[in-house]
Amino acid sequence: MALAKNANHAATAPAFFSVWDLHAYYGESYIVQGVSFNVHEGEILALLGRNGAGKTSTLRALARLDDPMLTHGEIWLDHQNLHKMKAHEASRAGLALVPEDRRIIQGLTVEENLQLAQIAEPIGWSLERLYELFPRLGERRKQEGVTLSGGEQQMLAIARALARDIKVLLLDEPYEGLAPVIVDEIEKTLNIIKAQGITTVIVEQNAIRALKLADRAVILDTGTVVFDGLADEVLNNEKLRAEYLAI
Amino acid sequence: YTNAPDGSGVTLGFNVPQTGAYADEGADELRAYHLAVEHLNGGGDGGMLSTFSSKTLDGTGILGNKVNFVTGDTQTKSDAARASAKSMIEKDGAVMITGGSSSGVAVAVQGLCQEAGVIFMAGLTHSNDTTGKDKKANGFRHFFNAYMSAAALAPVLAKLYGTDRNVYSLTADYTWGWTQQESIQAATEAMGWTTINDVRTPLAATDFSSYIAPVLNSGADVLVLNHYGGNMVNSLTNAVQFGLRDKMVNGKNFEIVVPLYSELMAKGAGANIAGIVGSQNWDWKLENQMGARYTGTNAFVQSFGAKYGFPPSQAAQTCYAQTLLYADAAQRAGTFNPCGIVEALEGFEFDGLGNGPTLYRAADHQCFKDVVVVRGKENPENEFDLVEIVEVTPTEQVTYAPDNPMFAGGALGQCNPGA
Amino acid sequence: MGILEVKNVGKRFGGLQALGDVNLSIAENTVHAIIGPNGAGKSTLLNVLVGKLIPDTGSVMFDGQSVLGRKPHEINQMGISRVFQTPEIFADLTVLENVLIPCFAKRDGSYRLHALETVENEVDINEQAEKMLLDVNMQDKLHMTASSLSRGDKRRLEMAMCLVQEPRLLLLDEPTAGMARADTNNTIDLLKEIKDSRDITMAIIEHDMHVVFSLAERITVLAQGTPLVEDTPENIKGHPKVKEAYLGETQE
Amino acid sequence: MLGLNKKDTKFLLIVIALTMLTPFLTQPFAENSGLAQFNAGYPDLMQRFAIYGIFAIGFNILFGLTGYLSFGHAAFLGVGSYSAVWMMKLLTVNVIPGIILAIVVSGLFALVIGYVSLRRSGIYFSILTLALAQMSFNLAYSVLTPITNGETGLQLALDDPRILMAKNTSGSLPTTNLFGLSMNSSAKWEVLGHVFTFNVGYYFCGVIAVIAFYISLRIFRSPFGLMLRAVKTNQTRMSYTGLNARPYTLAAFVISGMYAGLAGGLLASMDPLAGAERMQWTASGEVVIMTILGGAGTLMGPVLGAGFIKYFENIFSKINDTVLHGWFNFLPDGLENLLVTLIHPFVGKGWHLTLGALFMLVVIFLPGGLMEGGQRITKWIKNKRSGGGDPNSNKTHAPKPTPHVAE
Amino acid sequence: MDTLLLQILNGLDKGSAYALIALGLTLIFGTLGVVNFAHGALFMLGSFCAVTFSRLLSLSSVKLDETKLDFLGNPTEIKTPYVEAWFGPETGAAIIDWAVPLSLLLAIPFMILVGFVMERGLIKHFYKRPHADQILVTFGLAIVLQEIIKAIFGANPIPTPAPDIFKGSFDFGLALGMDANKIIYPYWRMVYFSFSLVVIGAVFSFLQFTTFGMVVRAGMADRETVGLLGIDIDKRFTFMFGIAAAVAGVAGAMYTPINSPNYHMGMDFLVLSFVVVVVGGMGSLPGAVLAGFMLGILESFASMNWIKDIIPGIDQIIIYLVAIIILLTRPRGLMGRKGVMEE
Ligand SMILES: Nc1ncnc2c1ncn2[C@@H]1O[C@H](COP(=O)(O)OP(=O)(O)OP(=O)(O)O)[C@@H](O)[C@H]1O
Ligand SMILES: Nc1ncnc2c1ncn2[C@@H]1O[C@H](COP(=O)(O)OP(=O)(O)OP(=O)(O)O)[C@@H](O)[C@H]1O
Ligand SMILES: CC(C)C[C@H](N)C(=O)O
Ligand SMILES: [Mg+2]
Ligand SMILES: [Mg+2]
Repeated sequence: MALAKNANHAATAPAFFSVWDLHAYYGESYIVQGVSFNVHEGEILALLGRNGAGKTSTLRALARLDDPMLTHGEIWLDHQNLHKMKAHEASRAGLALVPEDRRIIQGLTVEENLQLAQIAEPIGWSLERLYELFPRLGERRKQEGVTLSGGEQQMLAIARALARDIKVLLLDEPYEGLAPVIVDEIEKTLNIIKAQGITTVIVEQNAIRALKLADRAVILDTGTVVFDGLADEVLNNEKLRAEYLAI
Repeated sequence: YTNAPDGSGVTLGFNVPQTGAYADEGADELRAYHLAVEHLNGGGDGGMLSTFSSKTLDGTGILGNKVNFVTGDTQTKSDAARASAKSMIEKDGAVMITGGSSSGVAVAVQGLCQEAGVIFMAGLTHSNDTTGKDKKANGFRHFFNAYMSAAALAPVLAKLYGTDRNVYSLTADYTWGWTQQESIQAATEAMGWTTINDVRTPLAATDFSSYIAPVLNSGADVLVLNHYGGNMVNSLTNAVQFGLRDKMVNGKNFEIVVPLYSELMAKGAGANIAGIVGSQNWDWKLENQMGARYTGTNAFVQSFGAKYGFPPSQAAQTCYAQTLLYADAAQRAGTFNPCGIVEALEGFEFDGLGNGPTLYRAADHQCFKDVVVVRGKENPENEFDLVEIVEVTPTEQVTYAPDNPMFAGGALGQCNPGA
Repeated sequence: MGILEVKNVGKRFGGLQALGDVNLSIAENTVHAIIGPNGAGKSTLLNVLVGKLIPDTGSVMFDGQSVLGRKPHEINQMGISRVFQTPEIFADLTVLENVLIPCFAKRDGSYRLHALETVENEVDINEQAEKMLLDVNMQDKLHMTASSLSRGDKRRLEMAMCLVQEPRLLLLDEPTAGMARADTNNTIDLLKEIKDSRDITMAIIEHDMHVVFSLAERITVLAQGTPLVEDTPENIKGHPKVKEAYLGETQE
Repeated sequence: MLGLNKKDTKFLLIVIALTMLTPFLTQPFAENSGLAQFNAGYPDLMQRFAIYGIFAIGFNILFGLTGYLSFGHAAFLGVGSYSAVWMMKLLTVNVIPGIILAIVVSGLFALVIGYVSLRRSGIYFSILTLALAQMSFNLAYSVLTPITNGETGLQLALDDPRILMAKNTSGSLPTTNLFGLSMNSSAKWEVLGHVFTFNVGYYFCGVIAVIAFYISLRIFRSPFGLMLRAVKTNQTRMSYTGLNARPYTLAAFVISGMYAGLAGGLLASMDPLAGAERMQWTASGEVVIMTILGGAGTLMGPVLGAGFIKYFENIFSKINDTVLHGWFNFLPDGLENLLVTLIHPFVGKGWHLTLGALFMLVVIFLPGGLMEGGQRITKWIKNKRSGGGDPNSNKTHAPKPTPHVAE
Repeated sequence: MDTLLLQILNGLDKGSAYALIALGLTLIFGTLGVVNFAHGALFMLGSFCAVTFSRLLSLSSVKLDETKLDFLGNPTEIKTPYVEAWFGPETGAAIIDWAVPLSLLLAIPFMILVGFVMERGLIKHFYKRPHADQILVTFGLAIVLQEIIKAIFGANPIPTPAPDIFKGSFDFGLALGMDANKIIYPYWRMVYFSFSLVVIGAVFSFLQFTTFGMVVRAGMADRETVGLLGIDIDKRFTFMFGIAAAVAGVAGAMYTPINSPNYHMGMDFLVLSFVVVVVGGMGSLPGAVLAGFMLGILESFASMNWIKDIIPGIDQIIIYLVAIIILLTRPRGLMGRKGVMEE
């Protein structure tokens, strides 16, 4: 699908968050096979694709985790080159990932999970403010994080990202397992975050919702970008929706 | 017979601990073996060859065969020692195995040699069992044993500390410890002491404080430590730490006795051994201090000291002597056949190997000779001068009948020449 | 009398009443959905059913027998299988082996010392497993290590492991969460087909209303540890309380 | 053949061939060459290769498959040895009854210890097994001396009853045998300066080792083996799949305990002595290390690991300075002495140092143990032969399928 | 009564050694999750810091005395330690006398360095590897360290006495109004006990009153996520290793007057320290300390004569027996946390 593969690449001035030609491997498995996109400050980008398309792998590579290993490519965030950094350095540079399996830390209470995010500079929202946003977490602050219900864990994972002062938020399936009312809540939160100028990349199986929220969309298939354009374009393009998203 | 030399040389197996707690002792044994081989092959200054009462050895090897040797590591474990000895016999063709630094190992390897049909010349082994219930026709022990230590010590102890004493003893909980304790109890009780308690301590113990703490409270005025090696170093150090030696009990000075001494232990225990009495098989100062009866001592000390820079330990002396004795026996027997050697050694009387006149008794293959009673020096002049000789107990006093109950059970069996 | 009868079940965690007083009856050969806000106690209820938790009060009868006090493997052998909210699979084994194990468990019971047989030679069981994997569309991943599957695939694998046991009661805790739409639809079809082709009762927890309304014959809404309403899907959809507590405004 | 597929049959045949040819393989150097020191083809060591191979294979059934790390397996080896020696003292020096008793007693002992320690998992299990084994060791060393003969170890004696045998009057001990075939009898074959020893005891152990290997191969390929691997990866899922993990792990524990007992019985049959050190934690640690060193969870790995360690223990510890000088005496004196000084710390009394350093090197560079080393070499050779494929040729967007377990 | 008190006292100082070793071990093993078979070797290295330090202090200038001959007939050497030459014989002798406590000056920085190097150079690569691999590599390291010490210092124990003023023992019995010699207790052991309390207190307060402990625990549970939160967990792990090595080291250095150090003393303590940590419960510092003291005291009780008369050999197995009983009744030891090293 030649559809404007690098459409916005040539587009405007150097983007705020720009990813260029990423290649990444799990051991010998070649999973991310040349992914590029640009996001402007304060934009929401939806990163979509089938199961196994490589969305999670792309996010993990962006967050500079060890697996998959990035063998080639550049990641620029606000003039800093993340591709040379380790995960903790990338985090300090203003990048946050809410991982797909939430990764609440065993043995730590809800509050400790949040405090942990506020040890390294730069620090974002205060605990009070986070509890205001997610009152359920406030009620359960002394409970061990991993015994929370699935949805509560998801809230905690997002809260933990906001506890840091971030420029880019990477969300891996944030709506998964959440009650529709909560999804509404989170969507509102994401809009608040956006209003504060934070840039967001969201991976979501609930494509319609994600596309409605997002400004732009990138679709991945077998590790490569097959579409890059405006979110509305996807919503309006039946063929594209059918072929890659089955919606 | 097994591993008959083919004329080009004869191989001896030196099986000593090279790893583990006794590695230093093993290293000293090896030094002595090296020296013995050198002397047998006509190298060096000849060492005790010239003082040895039997004059068959002339520096041309044994029966015209150049002496070769292989070394192995017993790890002070019966299993490993046997494996090592087996490889010497099966792979290297050794006709004699010697060495070791514990009775468990000695008994195990002696048994092996008996079955394989080679001679075993024990190194350090002090348990009564080695030439008692576990004696074997193919095995010989030059070192003294627990009974002899006790027999030698008892009169000296009586002289030093009187005949009215109450003993508390700590005993390492294994074969050697038990025979040592049994022997010393019998010997001291015979001269009037009473044993008020004997406590078995685990061999693996490193801190003996909980065994030592109750001693003062028990009414005892002598503590006997039937410990060896690391056990002894630690228990003695602990006892001194608790200040036992500064105490008065029953109106007498509290005393500590360590029946079996060794140079390396003395070194390990440092200043703690000052004034503590024990026995030794031999001491390098013997000839100088006790006269020409112990001829050979100086020759050996010179020879060893010149080569290595420090005086030999009793372990070294025993191993050196055992090698010469074997060589001489072969020479006299005119064969390496174990049965010939056994015949030549049984009842063999000799002198000039540093211990004074000595007998290899036919009934149990145990050597009988004088026993040295020593005491830790208060102010050692140098690092080699750790003990002083208190007395030498003559052979007669330490000799026992072959059927002494402490040595009963087991049979020598017949010499086994193997294949 | 339903095949599963839950009576007055309550469970506390410290100061939190996770399950208040739950009464639930599931009729044989129906699909029963349990929905409710996050933290309502849905997973806790399933945990009680499979023996992972012991309730403080109440009773649970499956097919006339109590499940309380039985070990998880005994409960499974009674015919209850469960798909977990976070996939529980044999991560170090291959996809095929993951499915072989429940096949053996079904045939041989909870323990058998079959040390001198050979897995390869168990033709029936291999066929059964491969057929199952074909049904969930994973036939080309048979020899991959399960841990290297993507998340959606892990869920499908776990579902295959449960289905291949042909349980009488299948408990599904958010089976399609994180699944791509296409696979969600496939899963719905698969579950429908299974429901139609054999005797099986299903209890399904799901936040995806599309799945719930496509499959469920009855729905229980749980909130704060107690059932709010139980009704048919049509009635639930319009129920104002449910809307407020759970469904919210926007619906696709 | 024998219920194995083609590949495994081939594998088994290779193992049989290796076992039978061991007297040649371990004796690569001519008798008079300086390297003869490195020959390992004498009966005792070959027997040990086979016996410790069995021990490690058995251990691997527990550890490699279920992941339960027992730190007390030497206790079973020790119990096996004691049983066998007692059999030889009481009944006959024919090895069969001794070995059978060894297997039975150690199996029962493993049943008890396993039953207790398998109530816990992970490190708690390891420490339970360690504690139970250390207790056995300490008691065998002291209080149980009437049964174990303490530190010296249990040996045969002339006056043992041996009721199934004629009264011994020869004054020497009977040798262990298999219906009259003495374990220590050997045939030697001299050819081209090489001496090869074919020892009855070795072949006896070898045949048993092959059988033990075959059984373990069958277990690995069996549904039972699959269940054991399931235990290792996810016990929760296992119980929700209707399987009771306890009997599976207990069975694995008992089977591997019986392997250990068999090894102990064989040790005693080759050399009728049973020492308490065989039960010490260091001995248990040794089999753990053999297994990891060779490659836990692989079939051949543990055997390789066992051979590796026993080889070092017996060959490297015997290299002394005299031997070193012998090797290098063709060099000028200065160089000779330099080389000897350099090598000296690593051989003879320094053999532990070499072993320790090698442990580190192997785990650091070969995470899968020696087996991985072997695989890398094979792969490298294959690659070379196929003209070296382009490493980037793998463009598929999919994880690699895993090879079948335990190749 | 007095024997009981006596054995409690004995147990306390044996316990303090166990507790200190277990404390260091649990930082690495219970907290970082690395099965460190080299921990005993670290303890041993600490001891040899004391040996080395006292040897350094005794470095001497050598003069030959022609009037006295040694056993080979060579002139004897007369040695004067440099410290005595520099500080005068009295102060010099006092410094040498205080070698063991002073050796902490060497032991602490040296052991921290050893910890750093060990973690950076070796352990770092093993966090993700199976425990079995960790065992093998650290066991290999322990052997290597041990053999190096053996090559330098030999296999024999090396006497390393306490300062003179701590020689002898204090008579508690007398102080409590009993007869003399009822309850005596060596001074140095009191020093060791107090020292261990100080070290334990210091480590506790460091981990308790800073977030350090929490971060490391989190890092052990999930390194990746902690990294995502901007924390450089590697550095903290290294630091933790340094502390653990230092704790082991000072425990070893101060222990030398109690038992002369030798190269394999680490192995002797190794098994025991693992037992102590596990009985205390994985991941729990108080558990390790509690278990250390408890096992120390029980071991002392078991060595009392009347108990040994009832159950022969009980002192040989008491620790293991207690460990088994505790592990069977309390699934995670005394105070263990859930999920730590249970698979
Ligand atoms: N640890 C791993 N090792 C090997 N392969 C992996 C690993 N993790 C993922 N993969 C493979 O990489 C591919 C992409 O996986 P990824 O998790 O990135 O997909 P995804 O787009 O996030 O899918 P999903 O929607 O199911 O979460 C898949 O084929 C998967 O099997
Ligand atoms: N082991 C536990 N200890 C303490 N509280 C717990 C424990 N397990 C669950 N809870 C609490 O019980 C409540 C119910 O949890 P449960 O997992 O059943 O919710 P759920 O209905 O499945 O929610 P979701 O849809 O988010 O998965 C939650 O508030 C949770 O925090
Ligand atoms: C080496 C000997 C003198 C003492 C030793 N412990 C023994 O068993 O005999
Ligand atoms: Mg994903
Ligand atoms: Mg849930």
